[in-house]
Amino acid sequence: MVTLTSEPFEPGAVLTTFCAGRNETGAVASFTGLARAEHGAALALGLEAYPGFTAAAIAAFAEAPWARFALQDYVLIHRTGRLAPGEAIVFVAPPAGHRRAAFEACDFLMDYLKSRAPFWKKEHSPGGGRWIEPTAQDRTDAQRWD
Amino acid sequence: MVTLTSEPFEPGAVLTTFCAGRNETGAVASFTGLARAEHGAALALGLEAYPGFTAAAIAAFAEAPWARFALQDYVLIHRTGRLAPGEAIVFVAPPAGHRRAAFEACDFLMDYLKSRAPFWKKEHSPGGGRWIEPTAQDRTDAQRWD
Amino acid sequence: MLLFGRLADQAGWRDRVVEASSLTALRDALAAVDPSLAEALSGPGVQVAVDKAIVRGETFLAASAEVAFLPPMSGGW
Amino acid sequence: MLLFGRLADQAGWRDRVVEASSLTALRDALAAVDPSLAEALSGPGVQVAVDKAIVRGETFLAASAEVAFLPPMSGGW
Repeated sequence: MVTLTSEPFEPGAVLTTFCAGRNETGAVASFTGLARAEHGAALALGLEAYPGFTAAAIAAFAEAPWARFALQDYVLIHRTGRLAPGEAIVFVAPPAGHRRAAFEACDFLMDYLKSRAPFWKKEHSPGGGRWIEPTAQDRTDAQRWD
Repeated sequence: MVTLTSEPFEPGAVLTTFCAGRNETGAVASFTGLARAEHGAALALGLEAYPGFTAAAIAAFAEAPWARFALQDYVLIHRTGRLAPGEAIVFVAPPAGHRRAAFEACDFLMDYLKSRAPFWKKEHSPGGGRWIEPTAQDRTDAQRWD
Repeated sequence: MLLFGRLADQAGWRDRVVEASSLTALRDALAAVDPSLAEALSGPGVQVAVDKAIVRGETFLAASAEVAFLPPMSGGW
Repeated sequence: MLLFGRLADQAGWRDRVVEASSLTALRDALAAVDPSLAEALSGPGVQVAVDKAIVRGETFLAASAEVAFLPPMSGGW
């Protein structure tokens, strides 16, 4: 289940809902990404998505971990719009019968989201705005899984 | 911060508190362990701790990831007593400037908690209670880090 | 047609209706009014989606087609 | 003295006051009343903590010492 939202969301509330009634899950790994202030260098983060395209592309990609890590299901929420430092950008929670699989699935999805998911990211600093493109490290991390 | 509690707790609420006001954290990995029903084979899980000993041993162990993964801090809550299927056993959240470090720290702590932390675990099944001792796989996982 | 990220900033707009029966015709129409934008739309890493599916090379466009120019994707968080 | 896990189940108690000036004296006192328990307390993997610190081998015990017998730890969740 992939959700994009332009409104702030609370990762803890998502985790609570996701864990409710899970009698056979055993393990839920999760990852929360938060916007950083960069000690004043970042005023805000702008995230642009293509409605109807971005969520579908993420969902199509997330099918792979299902098969690869025997996931039962997952939740993935991603913010769009303008985020203040400290606000949640992303929350991903893949449950798995065993913890190593849950961690690997989480790591796998985050590498993709970090480097290849169809967003356009703008950093707003005191000196102005700057569009970000993927770094060499991001591409290397994503290629670990190829 | 290591807490043992004999009362049920809500991992999502712990995550919410832990994320509040984090303007420079960037990444919070977390792991939630839930008691499994094992399709009826497990009625309850009994976890015995040694008050004043168990939490101190866990806290002493968790110092290592601090240095190894440059963690800023962490939260670790572990249930004791008798748990029903679906109840949270453990919640661990190590924040880290970068996600790979956060995942590795989480994995590191979970290996220890799974296999070496001073708890005594009893599985209550329809056939009676049985004390559990660490498996060979648990010891192998923990030794990955030595 | 839709523009995203730095392409939208460069153009000064993100959403506009343009009459064109093919991608080439669309690029030509843009070049006539904003040559530097048309150049940026052909720049390295810029992908084109028609009706939310990535296309490569030339394609004909239906009357109501939604064409989007996508600069290199940055990933999210 | 305190017993945990299967040792407590075997003994039928978890917490008892015993007079003894050393670990050896404590084990001897237990052996006099419950030989199979005393044997289990010396079994493989059983550790001894005095005042919440693991000790190995013989040790003298202060009057208020808390002695705990710890079977192999299972880990938690």
